[in-house]
Amino acid sequence: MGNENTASASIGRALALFRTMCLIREFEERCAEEKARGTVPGLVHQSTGQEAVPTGICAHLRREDYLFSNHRGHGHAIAKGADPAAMMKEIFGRQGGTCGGKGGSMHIADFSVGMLGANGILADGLTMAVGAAQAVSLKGENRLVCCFVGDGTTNRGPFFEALNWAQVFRLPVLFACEDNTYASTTRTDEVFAGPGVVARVASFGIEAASVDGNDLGAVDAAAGRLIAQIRSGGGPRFLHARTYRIRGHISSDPLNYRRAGETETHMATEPIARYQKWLIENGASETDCSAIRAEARALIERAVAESMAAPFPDTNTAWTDVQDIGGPQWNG
Amino acid sequence: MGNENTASASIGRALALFRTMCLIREFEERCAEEKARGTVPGLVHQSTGQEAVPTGICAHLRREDYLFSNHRGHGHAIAKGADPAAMMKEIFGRQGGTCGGKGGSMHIADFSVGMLGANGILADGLTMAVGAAQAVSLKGENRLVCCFVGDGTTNRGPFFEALNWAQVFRLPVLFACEDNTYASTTRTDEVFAGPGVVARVASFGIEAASVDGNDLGAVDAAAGRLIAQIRSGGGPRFLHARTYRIRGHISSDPLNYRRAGETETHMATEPIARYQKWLIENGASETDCSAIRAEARALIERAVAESMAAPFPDTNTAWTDVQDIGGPQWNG
Amino acid sequence: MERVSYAEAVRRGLAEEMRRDPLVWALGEDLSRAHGSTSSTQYCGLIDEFGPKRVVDTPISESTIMGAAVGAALAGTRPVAELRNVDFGLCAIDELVNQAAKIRYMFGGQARVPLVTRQGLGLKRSLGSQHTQSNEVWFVHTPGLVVVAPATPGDGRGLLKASIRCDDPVVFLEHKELWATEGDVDFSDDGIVPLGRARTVTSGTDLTLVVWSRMAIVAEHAATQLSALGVSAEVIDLRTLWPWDREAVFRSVRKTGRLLVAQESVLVGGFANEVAAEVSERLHNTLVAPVRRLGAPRIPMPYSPPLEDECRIECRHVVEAALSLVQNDRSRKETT
Amino acid sequence: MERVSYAEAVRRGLAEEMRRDPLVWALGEDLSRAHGSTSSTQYCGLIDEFGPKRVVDTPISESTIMGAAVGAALAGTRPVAELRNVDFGLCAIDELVNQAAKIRYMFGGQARVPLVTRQGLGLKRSLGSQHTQSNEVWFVHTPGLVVVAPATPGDGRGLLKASIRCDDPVVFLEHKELWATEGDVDFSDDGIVPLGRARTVTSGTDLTLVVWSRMAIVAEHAATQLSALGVSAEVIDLRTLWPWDREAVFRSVRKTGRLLVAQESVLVGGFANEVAAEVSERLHNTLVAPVRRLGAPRIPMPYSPPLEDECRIECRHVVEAALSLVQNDRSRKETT
Ligand SMILES: Cc1ncc(C[n+]2csc(CCOP(=O)(O)OP(=O)(O)O)c2C)c(N)n1
Ligand SMILES: Cc1ncc(C[n+]2csc(CCOP(=O)(O)OP(=O)(O)O)c2C)c(N)n1
Ligand SMILES: [Mg+2]
Ligand SMILES: [Mg+2]
Repeated sequence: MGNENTASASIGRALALFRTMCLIREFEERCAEEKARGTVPGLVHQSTGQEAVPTGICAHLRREDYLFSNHRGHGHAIAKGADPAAMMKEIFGRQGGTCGGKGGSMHIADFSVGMLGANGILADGLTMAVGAAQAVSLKGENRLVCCFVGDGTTNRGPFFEALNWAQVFRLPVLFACEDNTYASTTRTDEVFAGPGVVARVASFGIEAASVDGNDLGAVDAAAGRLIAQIRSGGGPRFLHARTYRIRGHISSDPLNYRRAGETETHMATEPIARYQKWLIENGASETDCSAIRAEARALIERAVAESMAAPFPDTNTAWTDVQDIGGPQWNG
Repeated sequence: MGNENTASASIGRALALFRTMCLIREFEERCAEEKARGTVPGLVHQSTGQEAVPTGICAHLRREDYLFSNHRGHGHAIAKGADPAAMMKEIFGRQGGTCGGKGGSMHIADFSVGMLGANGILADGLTMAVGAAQAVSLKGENRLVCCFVGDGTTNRGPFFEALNWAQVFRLPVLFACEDNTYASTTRTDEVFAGPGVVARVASFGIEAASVDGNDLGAVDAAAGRLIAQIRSGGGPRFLHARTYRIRGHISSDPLNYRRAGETETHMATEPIARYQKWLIENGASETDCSAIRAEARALIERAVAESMAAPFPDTNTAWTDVQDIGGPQWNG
Repeated sequence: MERVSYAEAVRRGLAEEMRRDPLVWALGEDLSRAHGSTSSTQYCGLIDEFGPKRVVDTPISESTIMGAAVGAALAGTRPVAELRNVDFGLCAIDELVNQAAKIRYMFGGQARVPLVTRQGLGLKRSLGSQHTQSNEVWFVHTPGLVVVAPATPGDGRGLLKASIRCDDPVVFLEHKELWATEGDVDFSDDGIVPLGRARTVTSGTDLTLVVWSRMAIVAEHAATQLSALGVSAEVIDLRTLWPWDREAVFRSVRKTGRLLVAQESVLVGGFANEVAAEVSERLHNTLVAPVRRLGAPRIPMPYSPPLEDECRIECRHVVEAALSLVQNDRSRKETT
Repeated sequence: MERVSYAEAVRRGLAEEMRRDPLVWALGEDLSRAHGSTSSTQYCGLIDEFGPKRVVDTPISESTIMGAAVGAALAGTRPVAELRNVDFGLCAIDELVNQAAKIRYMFGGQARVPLVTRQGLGLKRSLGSQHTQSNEVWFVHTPGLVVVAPATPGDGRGLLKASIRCDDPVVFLEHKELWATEGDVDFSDDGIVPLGRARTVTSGTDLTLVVWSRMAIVAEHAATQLSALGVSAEVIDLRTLWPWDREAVFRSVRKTGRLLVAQESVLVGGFANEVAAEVSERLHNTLVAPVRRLGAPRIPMPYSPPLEDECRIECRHVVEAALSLVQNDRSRKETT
C-alpha cells in the first residue's frame, strides 16, 4: 500500500476521504435495510465495498466538473458532494428528494454539484459524457467530465463508440471503470474476450491505468495523475479500478451463484478497514476514526429519519416538468 | 507480390480468380453506367478497385459457408457464386431478380449459394454473422461464416460487440474488413482513434492479419491461412485488407472532397491490371487474359440486356411474403 | 390442472418447446443463474436440462443479442432472445425492426426469421421512467412482426409455444406485474393458444371492454364491480396485438353497441387508437355512443408511489369510464 | 421573397440560428463536405462559416451522436443531431427515448434537454425497406418529445428555427422527397413558425383533409382535383405532430362534418388513428359520416417501382377516399 503514502498529503485530507467512504458505506447499508423493511419503494443497487473508487476519484474533481453515473450510483453522488439526506429522501420517494421523488435511486441527479445523473440504461452515461465534454470545449470552459462504468457494461457497443469519440475530439473526459467482478449474476470474465479492458482502451490510443480499487491511496494517486493530464489538455484518460461487489446485484439478491466463502474472502480486503489501518499507522488515532464512523452513522440515521418523516410529493407534481409545449394536460 | 507466388497453386486457379475480379469490375461499371442512364431505379454503391478482397477470400469458402455482406456488396455476392444476371435483374427491379425485385442493390441475397444478404444498415451484418455461427455450432455443422465490414463501420458499437461475442463463444467467423480509406465523404482516419483496427481486434484476443487488399495473391494467401485456422476450430479471425474506393460513395457522387490526382494515383495500384501483369509473368498469355475480360464483359452485357428485357414483377407480389399471420391483406 | 405462477407457466412452456425441438434455444443476459428478482425465474433450471449451448448467458450486448438471434434464425434455428424489458429492448430495436421484421420480404421470401423476442412490459412499482415503458404500438406499426401480450399463466405458456413455432418474428411482451400472478394450467395437454385469437374474459351485453396484458386482470375486476352496479360488461382480452382479433371485437360491439378500450400505456398515439379508429369507422351505425379510450397521460413514469399512481390506469378508472359510457354521459362536451 | 428549395431553406434557417446563438451546433456523419445526393446539401458551406467545432463530422456511431447531443444539451449547448434517416435513427433511439425524452422529468426539472434531432422520413424512389420508413407515431407516443414534420420550404426553415429555440427535445422529420421541392421564402424576416400550430392549405366546406409532411403536397393536388369535381376540401397540414393542433382540426370538422386523415406511413397503429380516434370520440354528433383514414398497407417497402407504387398513398387514393366520404359511400359495408 505504498501508494497511499505518496497520495495522501496530509492526514486531515486523508480523514476527509475516510469520512466520505464511511458516509457511502452507511448510506448503502441503511438503504438496503430500509428496502428490506419495505420502506423504500424501488430497487436498491448497493456499492458496499467499492467506496474507495468514487472517493479517490472525486477527491480530484471540482464542483463545476461534471459527473455521469450509472445504476449503482449512490457512492458517486455522495463523493461528488450531493447531500445524502436529499438523496435518501429521493430513494424514499419523498418531498425534498434530489429529483422531487420523480427519479428514485436509479435517477439521482444533483446539478448544483455537477452530478448530472445516475442512469438505468447501461453505457448511456458514457455517450452523454463525451457530448458534455464537447460542449465544455465548445464553450471554452475549464471543466472536466468524469463518467463511471461497470465491468460488464464494457461489452456494450456505446462504450467503444464513446472511447473512440473522446479520443478523436481530444475531450477532457475521465472514464472510470469500477470492475467489481460481476455483472448482475454473471462473472464478467466469463463473457469477456481478450486480455482485459485496459488493452481494449489502449487500442484507441487512450492512456489507461489499472489499480487496486480497494486501496484508496492507489486510486487517489492514479486519479490525481490522470486528471492532471486531462486538465492540461491531454485528452481523455481511463482508470480501471479492480474491486468487488460485496452485496448482491440488488439488495434482495440471494447471491446463490457465488462460491462458498467467496464474499468472506473479499471482505478481508474491503477498503474502509484497510484505510483505517493505514490511517492509524500514519498518525491518526483509533478515536478519530471511530468518531468519523459514528458521525457518518448519525448523519445517515438522521437522513433516514427525515426521509421517513417527510411527506410524499404533492400529486400535482406528477404533471409538471414533462415539456413546455404539449405537456400532459393536453389530453387531460 | 511474392505472396501471389505461393498462394496460387496453379495457373488455372489463378485465371479463375482473375475471371471473378473481371466479372465484378464489369458488373460494377455497367451498373453505374445504367444508373447514369436512368434505367436503374435505386442507389448503386460500386466496389470498383476492391475486387481482390472478396475474390481472394471467397476462393476459400465453400458453397455451404455463409456470407453476410453490407451496402457495397455486389462483389461479395459474385465472388460467393451468386448469378450476376439474377443480381442485375434485381438491381433493375425486374422479375427473375435474386429477391424478385423486392430488395434491390442494397438487399441482394442468394440463399442457394450461402449469400445471406447485403445490408443497408452498417454493422448489422456482423451481429447476424455471429448468431449464424452460433447456430452452426449448435447444429454441429461444418460451416464457416464470413462477414464483410467497411473501415468506417468499425467505429459502430455493434462491431465491437460482435468481436467480443465471436471470441467468447469461439465461433467460426471470419471478419473481413475492406478498408477502402473512405466512409462516404469522410476519410476514416480523421474520425478513427488509435493505431488501427488490427490493434482494436487484437484487444479482444482475436488473431488478425493485415494485407495489401489490392494484391490478390496476398489476400488469397492470408485468407487461406485464417480460414484454415477457423475450420480447425481456432475460433474467429480477422482479415484487414487495405484497398481504395476508386469510384464515389454512390455512383452519382461528384468526389469533390478528394485531393487532385488522388484517384489517379490509386488507379496505378488497382488489382486487376496488377494481377494480370503477374499472371503474364507467371505463364498465362495476354490472350488468355483478354479472352477472360471479353467473356466477363459479354456476360455482364447479356445480364444487362436480359434485365432490360425482363418484365417488372407482377404487382400482386408486393403483397406476398410479409408474414404468415397478420399479413397486409388484414386491413386491405 | 396445476396452480402455477405466470413465470413458472412460461418457463415450462419454453422447456416443452425445447424438448420437442432441438433447434429451439434461448439467449440473453443472466439466463442461467437464479436471481433475487422474479423476472429471472422463467429460465430457472433450464441450463441443467439443456446445457450452455441452448441456454446462453450473453455479454451485455443488446444489439448483438437481437442481431445474433436474427442470424441464428436465418441459419435454421429458433432462437428466443430475452431482453428483460422493452426499455433495454430499445438498444436492440434496429436489429428487430430493420432486420428481423424485413428480411423475409426484402429477400423475396428466400428466408424466414423464426425468432421470438421476450421483453418485459410496463409498470412494476417504482421502477422509474427507464424500466416501465409500454411501447407495444411501435411493434404493431412495424410490418413483418407478430405482437403478443398474454395476461394469464395459461395464455403465457400457450402463446409462447405458438410464438416459438411461428415462422415469423414474434415480439412476446410479458407484463412485469404478471410474473407473480397465479392461475390453473393443464400441462397434460399441448396447451397451444393460437396467435391472433382473442379470449372472452366475461360475457356481457351493455358494453365491450377491449384490453390486453395486465389490463385484462384489471378489466376483469372492473367487470365484477360493474356487474354489482347493474352494468354488464363483455371483457375481451386481445392476447395478440398483431394481428388483433377484429372479428371477436366487432362481434361483441355489434351486440353491445358500446366500446371502451383501456390500455396501460400512454393514450396519445397508442394501440387503443387502432381499435377505436377501426371500430368507429366500420361500425359507425352500430355504435350507440362514441368509442371511449383510456390510457396513461403523456408523462414519463415517475418513481414515488403517489406520483406513479397518478399515471396508472386502475380498476376505478375503468369502472368510471364504463359507467359514463353506458349512461351516455355527455358531460365531456364537444368543445375544447 | 426568394424561390428556394426545401433543402436550402432549412440550411439557411440553421445558419441563421447558428449566427444568432453561438451555443447552437450540429453533429452528424459527413456534414461538412458536399455530396452527390441532395440529402447533404442542407449543411453545405456551414463549416466555412462556423468551423469544425460547430459543424462536426462524426465517426459512424449513431448511439453516440444522439447520446453526445443529450450530454451537450445538459451542459448548456443546443445541439442539432443529424441522423439522415429515421431508419438509421433506430440505432440511436435508446438515447433519444430513454434519455433525451425523460431527463427533464426524471430529474425533477433540474435540467432541460434542448436538442433537435433531424431525421429523413419516408419514401424516396427505390431506396428499399431499410431507407424508407415512417415511424412518426413512435415519437408522438413518447412523453417528453416534440415532433415536427414540415412540408414546405418556409415551414421547414421556420419550424427548424422554432425547434432549435425550444427547450425540450424535438424530433424534426424531413421527408426525403421534399428536399428538392421549391417554394417562396421571405428571408428578410425572422420567419419563425410556432410549434403546435397547423396550416390551412386550402379552405373548403365539404370535408376536412388532415395531413402532414409530404402528404400535404399530395393533398393540395387532391384538393384541386376534387374542386374540379365539385367537392370543396379543406386541407389542414398539421406541421407539428406533437402537440398536434386539435383546435384547428376540430374547428374545421365542425364546419365540414367529414374527416379524412391521410398518411404515407403504415395505416395500422399509425398517427392517423390518433386524430381519427380523438375526432370520433369528441365530435361524434358533429360527424355526418365516419372518419376515414388512409395509410400504407402493412408491408416493408419494396424496391421495384411498380411494387413500391402498390404501397404508396398517392393523389388518386386521396381523391377516391374523399369522394367516397362525401358521397357517404357505404359500399365498404359493416361486415367482415
Ligand atoms: C442496456 C441495459 N441492459 C441491461 C440492463 C440490466 N442490468 C442492470 S445492471 C446490470 C449489470 C451491470 O454490470 P456492471 O456493468 O458490471 O455494473 P455493476 O452492476 O457491477 O456495478 C444489468 C445487466 C440495463 N440496465 N441496461
Ligand atoms: C447505421 C447506418 N448509419 C449510416 C448509414 C449511411 N451510410 C451508408 S454507407 C456509409 C459509409 C460506410 O463507410 P465504410 O464502412 O467505410 O464502407 P464503404 O462505404 O467505404 O464500403 C454511411 C455513413 C447507414 N447505412 N447505416
Ligand atoms: Mg460489475
Ligand atoms: Mg470505407
